[in-house]
Amino acid sequence: MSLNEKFRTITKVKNLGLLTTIVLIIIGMAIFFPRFLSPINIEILGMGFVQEAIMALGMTLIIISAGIDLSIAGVMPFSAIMVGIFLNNNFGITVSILLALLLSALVGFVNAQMINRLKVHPFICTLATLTTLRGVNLVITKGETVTGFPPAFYFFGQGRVFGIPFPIFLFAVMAIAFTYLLKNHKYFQQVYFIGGNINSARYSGINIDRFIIFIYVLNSILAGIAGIITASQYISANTGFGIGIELRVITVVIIGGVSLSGGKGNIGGTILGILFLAIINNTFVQTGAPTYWQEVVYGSMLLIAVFLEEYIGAKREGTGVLKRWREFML
Amino acid sequence: MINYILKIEGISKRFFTNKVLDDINLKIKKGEVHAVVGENGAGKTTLMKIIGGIYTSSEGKIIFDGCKVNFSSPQEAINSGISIVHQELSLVPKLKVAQNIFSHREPVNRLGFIKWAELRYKAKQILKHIGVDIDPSTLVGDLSVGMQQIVEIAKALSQNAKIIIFDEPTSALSEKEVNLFYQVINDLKSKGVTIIFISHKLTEVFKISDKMSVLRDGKLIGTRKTKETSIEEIIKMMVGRELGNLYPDKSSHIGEKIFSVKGFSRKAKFEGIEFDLYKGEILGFAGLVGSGRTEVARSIFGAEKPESGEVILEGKKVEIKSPRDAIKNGICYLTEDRRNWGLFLEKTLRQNIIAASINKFVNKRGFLKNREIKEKAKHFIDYLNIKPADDKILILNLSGGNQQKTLLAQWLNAEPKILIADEPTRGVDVGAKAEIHKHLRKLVESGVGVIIISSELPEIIGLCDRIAVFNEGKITGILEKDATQEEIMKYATL
Amino acid sequence: AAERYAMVVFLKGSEFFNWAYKGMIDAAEMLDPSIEVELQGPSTWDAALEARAIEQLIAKGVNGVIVTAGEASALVPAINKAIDAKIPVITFDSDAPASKRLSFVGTNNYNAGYVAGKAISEWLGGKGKIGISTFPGPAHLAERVEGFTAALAEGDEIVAIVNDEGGVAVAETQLTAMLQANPDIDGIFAAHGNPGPGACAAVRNLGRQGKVEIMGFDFGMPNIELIEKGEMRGTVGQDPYLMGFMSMILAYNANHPTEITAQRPPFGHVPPLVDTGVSIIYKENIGKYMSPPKL
Amino acid sequence: MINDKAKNSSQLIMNSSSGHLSRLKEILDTREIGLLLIIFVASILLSIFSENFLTFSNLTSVAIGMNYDVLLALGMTLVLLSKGIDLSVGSILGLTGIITTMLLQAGVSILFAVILGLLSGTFLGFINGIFIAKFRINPFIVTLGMMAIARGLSVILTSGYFVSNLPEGYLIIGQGKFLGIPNPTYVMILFVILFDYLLRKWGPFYKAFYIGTNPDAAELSGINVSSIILAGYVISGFLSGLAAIFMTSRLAMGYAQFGLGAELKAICAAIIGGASMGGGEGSIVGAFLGVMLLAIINNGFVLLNLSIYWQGVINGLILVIAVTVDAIRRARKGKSRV
Ligand SMILES: Nc1ncnc2c1ncn2[C@@H]1O[C@H](COP(=O)(O)OP(=O)(O)OP(=O)(O)O)[C@@H](O)[C@H]1O
Ligand SMILES: Nc1ncnc2c1ncn2[C@@H]1O[C@H](COP(=O)(O)OP(=O)(O)OP(=O)(O)O)[C@@H](O)[C@H]1O
Ligand SMILES: [Mg+2]
Ligand SMILES: [Mg+2]
Repeated sequence: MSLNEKFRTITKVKNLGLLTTIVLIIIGMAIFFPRFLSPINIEILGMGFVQEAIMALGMTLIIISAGIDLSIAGVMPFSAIMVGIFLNNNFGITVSILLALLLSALVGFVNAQMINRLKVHPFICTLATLTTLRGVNLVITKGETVTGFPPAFYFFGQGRVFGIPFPIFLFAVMAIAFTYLLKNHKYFQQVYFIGGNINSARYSGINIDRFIIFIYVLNSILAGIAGIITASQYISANTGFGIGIELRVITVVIIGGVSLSGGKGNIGGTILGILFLAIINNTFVQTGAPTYWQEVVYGSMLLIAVFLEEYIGAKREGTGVLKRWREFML
Repeated sequence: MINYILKIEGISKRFFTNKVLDDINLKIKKGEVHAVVGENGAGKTTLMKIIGGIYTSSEGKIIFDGCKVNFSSPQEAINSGISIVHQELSLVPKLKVAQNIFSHREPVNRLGFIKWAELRYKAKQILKHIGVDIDPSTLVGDLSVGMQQIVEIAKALSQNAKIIIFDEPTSALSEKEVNLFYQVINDLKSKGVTIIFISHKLTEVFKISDKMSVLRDGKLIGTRKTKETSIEEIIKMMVGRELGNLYPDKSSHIGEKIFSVKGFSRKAKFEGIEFDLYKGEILGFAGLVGSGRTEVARSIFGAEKPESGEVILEGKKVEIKSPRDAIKNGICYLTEDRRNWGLFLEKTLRQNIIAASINKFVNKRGFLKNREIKEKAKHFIDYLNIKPADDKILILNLSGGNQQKTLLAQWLNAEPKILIADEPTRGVDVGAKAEIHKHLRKLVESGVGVIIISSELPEIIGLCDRIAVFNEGKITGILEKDATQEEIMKYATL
Repeated sequence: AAERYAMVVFLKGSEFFNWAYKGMIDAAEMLDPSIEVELQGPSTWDAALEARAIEQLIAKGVNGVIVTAGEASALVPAINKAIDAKIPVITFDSDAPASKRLSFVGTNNYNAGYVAGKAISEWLGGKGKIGISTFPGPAHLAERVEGFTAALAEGDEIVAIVNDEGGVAVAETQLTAMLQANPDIDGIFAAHGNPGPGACAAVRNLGRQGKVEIMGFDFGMPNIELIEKGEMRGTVGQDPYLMGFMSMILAYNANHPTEITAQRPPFGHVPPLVDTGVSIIYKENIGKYMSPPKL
Repeated sequence: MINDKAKNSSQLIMNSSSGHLSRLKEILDTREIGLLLIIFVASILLSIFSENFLTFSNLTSVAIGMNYDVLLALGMTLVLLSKGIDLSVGSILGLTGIITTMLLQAGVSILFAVILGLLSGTFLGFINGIFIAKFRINPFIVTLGMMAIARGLSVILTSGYFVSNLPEGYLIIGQGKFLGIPNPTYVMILFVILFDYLLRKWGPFYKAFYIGTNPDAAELSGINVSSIILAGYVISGFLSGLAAIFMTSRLAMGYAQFGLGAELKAICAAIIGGASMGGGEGSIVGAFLGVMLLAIINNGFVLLNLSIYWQGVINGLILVIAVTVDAIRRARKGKSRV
C-alpha cells in the first residue's frame, strides 16, 4: 500500500479531526499534569458532563431528523423541580420520578404536536416551550430552591453501581443501547429517512407525525432523567439549573458530525463531542490557567477541531466542490 | 362481469381555488397495462397521488379490489397493495441503495432489528432481476439521475404490490435501460400485476400498453384500446388538434468552428474527451446511463474540476473555474436534475426565470428592473406555454413538465453563446417538446452553439446534426446526421 | 510543594469578585509568598457549573477552596465532598449554610438589603414610593429584597418590581417603563450591581433628575461615577476585598492546626462566621473606591 | 398553436391578477400585516388598561429598548436568508463595546474610536464569514466558536471591570435627542428602511433569497454564493458593532457582559418577522415588527405591574400565538414548512 493510499484509508475514519484533537490534548495533559489521568479526575470529568451526555443521546436523533430541540434546557430544571415537589409531598421515590418523567414527556408531546400541526420549524416551536417552561419554573418555585429530599433519592445522582457512579453507568448503558438501536433497529432507522428526504420518508409509508412525537417525547424524557440526576446530585432543585445547556448539548452533537441539515450522523460522534467538551473544561481547572482565557481557548479549539474535520473530510470526499454547499449549511 | 381492480368514480381535486381534476371516471382491469397520457399539467400526477393516498380527493370515490377505499396516507395505500414510482425522484441520497429500496420494509428479526446481510442480498436480487449491476452498498447520492430512477423502480418492485403506478419512469433512462424496463413490465404483467403507466414518449406507450386514457385540463377525454387507435388520434385528443412535424428540419449549412474542447480528462470519470462545435449545428451527446455525458458537461461548465483539458471559445482559450466564469463567457449548462441543481422550488416562477440572469435585469446601480422582469416572465410563460400562467406561483406547485419548461426558460433567459442542455425535454409533453425543438433550432440559426444530451435516441437522431457517442467516459464515435439507432447503440456498448 | 488555594465564583469577570480575589492574593502573599492561588468559575450563572468547578478542584488536589455560592443548596454536596477530603472550604459573600463549610465571611444579604431599605426610607422621609430592579432566580437577590422590604417605614410603599434580566440595558428599558407607569415613584433600589446605571439612564430619559433617588448596589466604577455626578444618591457597599482577604486567612488557618484542638478537627481554628460589615457609600466617601485593583 | 394555447391560459391570467383588488389582497395577506395586526390589538388592549401606554415618552422608551435588538435582528435576517445563523452577535456587541470604550479611555478621539469600533465588529463578522463561506464550515459551529472567543476576549481585556469615564461628546451619540426622539432611533429607522428597500430591490441582496432556497442551484446559476454569504456575516458584524456603540454611549460604560443572550432574541424576532431557519425567506420590516411585538409585550408587563415571575410564561405563549397565526396564513397559501 503506497503512502498516499494509506493516508486515504486513514482519513476514511469518521471524526478524525476531532479524535486527533482529543488525543493530542490528552497526551499533552498526561505528560505535564499527571493527575489528569488519575481515576478520581476521570470520574469527575465524566460526572461533570453526564447531564449533557444523556441529553445529547436524544438530541442526536432529533438533529439527524433535521430537527432541533431547545426546550430541554427548560425540561431539565422542570423535572428536577417537579420531582422535588413530589418527594416533598411524600409521593414516594418511584412515583415521584415517574410523575416527573411523565410531565417531561408531556412537554415533548406538546413540542411534537406544534411541529406536526403548525408545520413550523422546530427551532421556533421549542424556543417557545423553552421560554414558557423557564417562566413556569419560576412561577412554581418563586425562584426559591426546592430541597429536603429523602436520602434514598441520593442514589440517582451519587450512588454507585459496580463501583461506577450511577449516572455514568446509566449513560453508558443508554449509549450502548442507542448506538446499537440507531444502527440496526428498523424503527430507529426511520430517523435517517425523515432527515434525509422527508418526501421519500412519507412516500415510503413512514408515519412521520408519529415518529416526530416519538423522538421529541424521548428527548424530553432524557432531559427529565438528566434533571432528576441533577436534583439528586445537588440534593436540590432550582430554576437556575441548565441555563445554556441546550447550546452545549447541540454543540457536542454537531461537533460529533451530525449535520444540522439532517440525515447523517451517529452516536459515536456525539460521545466524542462530549469528551471534547469535558476535556477542554477539565484541562483548564487542571492547569490552573487564567480562567478568563477558557472561553477563548474553547472557541478556538472548536474551530480548529471542525476545521480539521472538514479539511480531512474534503480530502475524503474528493473534488465534488459543489456537492458541499447544502451539507454545510443549516 | 368484468373484474375491475380499480374503479375511479367522479374524482375531482381542487388546490385552493384551482380545480385540477374534474369528475374523472376510469375503470382499470386486473392485469392490464393502462397508460395515462396528456399534456403537462393535465392532472396525471395528481390523479395518481390521489390513488396512492398522498392527496385526498375533493370529491368522488375510489373502489379498489371491490371495496371502497379512502387512503389518508401513503402507508395505507402501500399496505393495501398500491405502489408508486414517483415522477420526482424521492430517494434519500445519504443512504445506501439497499436501504432505499427497502425503506421501511427492511427484513427484520422478531425484535425489529434489521438483518443487514439479507437486506443486501434481497436488494441485489431485485437489481439483478431488472438487469442492472449496481452495488447495493453505494450511496444513492453518488448515483446519476438515471441510476437513481432504476433504484426507484426497484423500490416499487420490492413492495410486491397489486397495482404499480409508474409516473414517467423512463424519462431519465436510455435505450438499453428502457428495454430492460419493458421486460420488467412484461414480467409483472404475466404475474397478474396491474400497471398504470404515465409517459410522454408515445411510441413507448404504444409498445407496452393495453389501453390508454387521455387527460386534458383535468378532464378525462377518453379511453382507447391501444390496438384500435393511432398516435395521431391520441395526440389530437391530448392537444385538441393535429401536430405537424415532431422535429424541425436539420441545418442546411454548417459554419465555422465556434467552440471546442480538447483533452478533457478526470480520473475514473472520463478520459480524452475532444470535440468541436460548429456554427449552425446541434451536437448531440448519446450514451447509456452513466456513460459520463453529464460529468463532462458539468466539468466544461466549471461545476467540477477536470484534471486536464482546455476549452476554446470562438478561437480563444477560456479559463473556467466556476459556473460563474462559464456564464460570464456565455457558456450555459441546463442540468438534468432540475429539483436539486436547477430550480428554486420555494420561489416563484418569475424569480426562477431570472435566476441565471439577474445581472441582466438590474440597472447601473444594481436595482432590479421589475417591469422588465415581469414582461420577460410573461414572454416565457406564453412562449413555452407554462401552466398555470401565473408568474407568482411557487414552482413547487407546478407539474413536472412545467417545472422543466421553467428551467429551460431560466437558461434561455441567460442568452447563452453555448448552451449545453442535459435532457432538456425530460417530462415535457409532445406538443411542447416539438416547440422546444423548434426553438433550439432557431437558437442555433441565430448563431448560438447548442449541445444536447439526451437519452432518448429518437430525439437525438431527429434533432441533432452530429452525434457524439459516449461509452464509459470516452467518446467512441462521432456520427453524422443520418445515423441509425443501431449504429449509435453499437458505439455506445462497444 | 507549595500550597494552592482556589477561589470559585458563580460569575467570573465581575468587578466585585475581582476585589475579592485581589484580597485573597494579598492575604496569601502576606501569609506565605510561596502560596499559589487561582480563580475558577463559569461565565454564565448556573449553580451546577459552579459545583462542577469545585469537584474538579478536589480532583486536582488543591489545599483550600474559597467559594461564593451562586445557589445555596446546589453546592452542598460538592462542598461536603471537599470537607470530607480534608480540604477546607470557606464561603464568602453568599453562604451555603446547609453544607459542612467551615466558615462564612461576608455580609448577610438580608442585612445588606435592610441597610439599603433603612437609608432610602430616610431619604424619602418615610413616605417613599419605591421601585425595585431585580431578576427572579438567585436566592441572594430574594434575600436582599426581603431585607429591604422589612426595613421600610409604615408610610413607604413598594410600587413596582421589574425584571432586568440581570443586565444594564434591559434595566434601562424596564425602569423607564416603570417610571412611566408610576409617575409617583421617587426612589429606585437596584438590587444588584448592574441595574444602577440603567436606573440613572431611565431617569435621564424622562428628565426626572433630582426627583427620583437611586440606591445602587456594590461599588462598580459606573456606580461610583454616577454618585460623583450626583445622579445616584448612594450605593450599598459591602467589602469584597476584606471578604477575600479574611477567607484566605481562614482557609490557611484551617490547613494549619495548632496544638490546641479546634472545634472541627482535623482543621485548625476558624470562626463559623465573620461579618465584614455593610455601609452605604455616598459622594463624601467614594474616594477609596475610585481606583479598583488591577489584577 | 401558441395562439390557441394563449387563449387557454389567458383565462388563468385573468383569474390570478384581476387588477388592483388582488394586489391589495396580496399585500394584506403578508406576514407583516399579520404582525401589525397583532401589535395593533396588543396596543389597543394596553392603552385601555394603562393610560400611560400611548404617551409620547413611553413610546420613545419602547423605541430605545428596541434599538439594539432591531439592529441585531436585521443582521440576523440577512444571515438566516442565506441559510446560515449567527450566534455571535451578542458577544460581538460586547467585545466591540469594550474595544471602543477602551480606545476612548486611552485618549483616542471620538470619531476615530467609533470608526475603529465599527471596523472591529465588521472584522469579527468577516472572520465568521471567511470560515463559513470560504472554508464551508457549518455556521452554527463557527459562530458558536466566535461567540465564546469574543466574549472571552471582552472579559480578558477588561478583566471583568467596567470601562467607564467616557468623554461627554461620546455620550451624545446615544443619549442625544432630536425633536425629542433619541438619536439611535433615527438611525434604527433609517437602517430598517434602507435594508428593507435593498433587500427587495437591490440585485446583490436579492440574490441571497436564491442562495437560501437552493445554494447549489444558485451556484450553478452563476450567483457568487460565497461572496454573498460572506457579506451577510460582515453586515451582521457591523450592525452588532453599531449596536455596541449605541449601548455603551447610552449607558456611559463598556461592560464585558453586554449583549448576553441577545442572539436568541434576535433569532426569535427575525423568525417571527418572516425569516425561516431553512433559509431563503426573510423580511427586514418583519424582523423590525417582531422586535416591536416583543418590546410592546414587555412594556405592557411593566406598565400593568404584572408579577415578574409570569413574564417568561407570557412571552412563550405570545411566541406560540404569533407562530400559529402565521401557520394558518401559510397553510392558505400552500407553502410548506418554515
Ligand atoms: N401541491 C399543489 N398545489 C397547487 N397546485 C398544484 C399542486 N400540485 C399540482 N398542482 C397543479 O395541478 C395541475 C396538475 O398537475 P399535475 O402534476 O397533476 O400534472 P401532470 O399531468 O402530472 O403534468 P406533467 O406531465 O407535467 O407531470 C397543474 O396545473 C399544477 O400546477
Ligand atoms: N448535478 C449534479 N451534481 C453533482 N453530481 C452529479 C450531478 N448530476 C450527475 N452527477 C453525477 O454524475 C454522475 C453520473 O453522470 P454521468 O455523466 O456518469 O451519467 P450520464 O452519462 O449523464 O448518464 P445519466 O445522467 O443519464 O445517468 C454520477 O456520479 C452523479 O453523482
Ligand atoms: Mg406529472
Ligand atoms: Mg446525465
